[in-house]
Amino acid sequence: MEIEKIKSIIESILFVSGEPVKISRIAKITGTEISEVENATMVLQGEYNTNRGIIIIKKEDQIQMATAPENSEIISELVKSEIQENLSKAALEVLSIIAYRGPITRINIEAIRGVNCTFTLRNLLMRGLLEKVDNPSDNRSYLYKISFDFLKKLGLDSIEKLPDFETLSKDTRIENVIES
Amino acid sequence: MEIEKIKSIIESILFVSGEPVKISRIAKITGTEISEVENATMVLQGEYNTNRGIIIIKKEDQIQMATAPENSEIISELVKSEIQENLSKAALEVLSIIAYRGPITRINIEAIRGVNCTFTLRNLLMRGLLEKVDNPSDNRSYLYKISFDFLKKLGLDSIEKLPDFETLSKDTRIENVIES
Amino acid sequence: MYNVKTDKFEGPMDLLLELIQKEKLEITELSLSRVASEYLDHIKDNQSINLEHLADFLSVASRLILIKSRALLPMLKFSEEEEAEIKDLTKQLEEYRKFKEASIKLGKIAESRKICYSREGFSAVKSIFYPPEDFNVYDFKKHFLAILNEIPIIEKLSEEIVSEVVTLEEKINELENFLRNKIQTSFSSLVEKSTDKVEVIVSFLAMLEMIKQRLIEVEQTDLFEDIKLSLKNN
Repeated sequence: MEIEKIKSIIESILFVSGEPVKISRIAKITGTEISEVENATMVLQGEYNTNRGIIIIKKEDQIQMATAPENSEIISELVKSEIQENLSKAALEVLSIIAYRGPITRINIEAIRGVNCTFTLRNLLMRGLLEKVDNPSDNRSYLYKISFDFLKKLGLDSIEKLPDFETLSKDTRIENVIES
Repeated sequence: MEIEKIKSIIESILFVSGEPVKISRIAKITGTEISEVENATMVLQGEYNTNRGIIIIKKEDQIQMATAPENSEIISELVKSEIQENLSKAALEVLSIIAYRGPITRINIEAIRGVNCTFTLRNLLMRGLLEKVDNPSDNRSYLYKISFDFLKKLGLDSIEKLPDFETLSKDTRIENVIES
Repeated sequence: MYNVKTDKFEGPMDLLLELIQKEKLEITELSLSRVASEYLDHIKDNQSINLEHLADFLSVASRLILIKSRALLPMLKFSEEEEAEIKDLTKQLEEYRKFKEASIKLGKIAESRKICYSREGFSAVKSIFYPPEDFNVYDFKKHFLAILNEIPIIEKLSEEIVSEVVTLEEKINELENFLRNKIQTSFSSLVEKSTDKVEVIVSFLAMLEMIKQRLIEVEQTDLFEDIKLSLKNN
């Protein structure tokens, strides 16, 4: 395989995984020699070493992509704004669905709202308002529920204490749109 | 701020957030002008457009980093993505009308297709291939536009890369009205 | 006759386009008049048109009838509104053709599976408990109620359409019975009881169908005069 192609694949793999990846694993995935991957990594590291916002870290036989340390302050600003911004309308809707219908899968939240909510769920998890638990009936998906901390903050000792929980959580309009 | 520095910050922000980020938000975090960020983004997009493993997708006032479409096969095996349902004929028709003519109302989509599109729209929204925004000229209706996930699904870094974008995005009927 | 199953069509435009392209015709008023009867045959024969789409198919049918009758009777004068409807149909079909073709191209691109993958957002960032200020349990209730009210009532919608739309078959039977009773009747008394446009259209289609099957005879003494129907003597 050409070195340019190997470099490109290394970039893609490091980008999506975000974690340290073994060079031997990349060699296996691309069907090339470890030495070729080593070589491409070295070239790539050199390219990423010139005032870039992303760096490639190598530790023993593993490599990883990370943000450049000189931008760490900006990144904490980004994270802060992500968490401190007012909750969007979408976020409030998703929260209330999870409150009355949780634990619930993402697919079912989306069926109820009629809109995809990947980004919203991620934001709410980051703010610690939700918890994600394994779905016992499908190991590829998760169930979402209101976090213990958030319940405590709201002064609820259980979610059933929400106003009109009994009737609202059993509303038939929802049964019509979700997969049971 | 120097353009090299802005470029570096954009890279860091896009890498960390993973999701589409508003250019205005980057400008705010970095304390620079929107036009400066726009400019740096353009340069960066050009740099990432040369057989790299990462690309920068731009749609309206947002940008997102993603893996290059050429590496799709290898990366699809690494990320455990949900089973990709194929797009039905109806879905493709609605998507193409929105891609070329969006932002567009449901009524205007139906005026082209001659058939009710409520459920197709809902399905596409749930799958995250469309976005729904308030219609500034009519608060009872929405405008639909394609999403970053749609561009990613087709491996495009901007909507203008769609086949025949120049000709199809123009509504000749509207132009005729203006001319006459 | 060329047989197409209507259920494979996405809508009236799709069916119309296929009929025209099968005949290798350009999209013009003349072409539309040439495929009008075939279009009517399809929606008549096909019981599998999605009920929620039937009204859409019939609305195009009514415009095709206008076009067809003008092709047959060139001296017919149309109102401005009717002229516009005819023109709109050719334009709409032309517009639909462009997007139909584009959608096929998009489908091919999607099939080639050159997908870009993004990272999970903020995957490396630990969550921090940051609850919203001035938020209480009643906000949950308020937003949940708003969502419940936005859920579309899918089943109810299709049930309503089922009860509203009368099939062509039913209408033909009704017309036949009506004629037997009255021997001679006119189109206006037939549609007198109709409550909406769709029903009038169906009646008209049914009438055309019966003429074709030589079940009835029609007579129109003058333009815009009522159409007189009578059972044919066998």
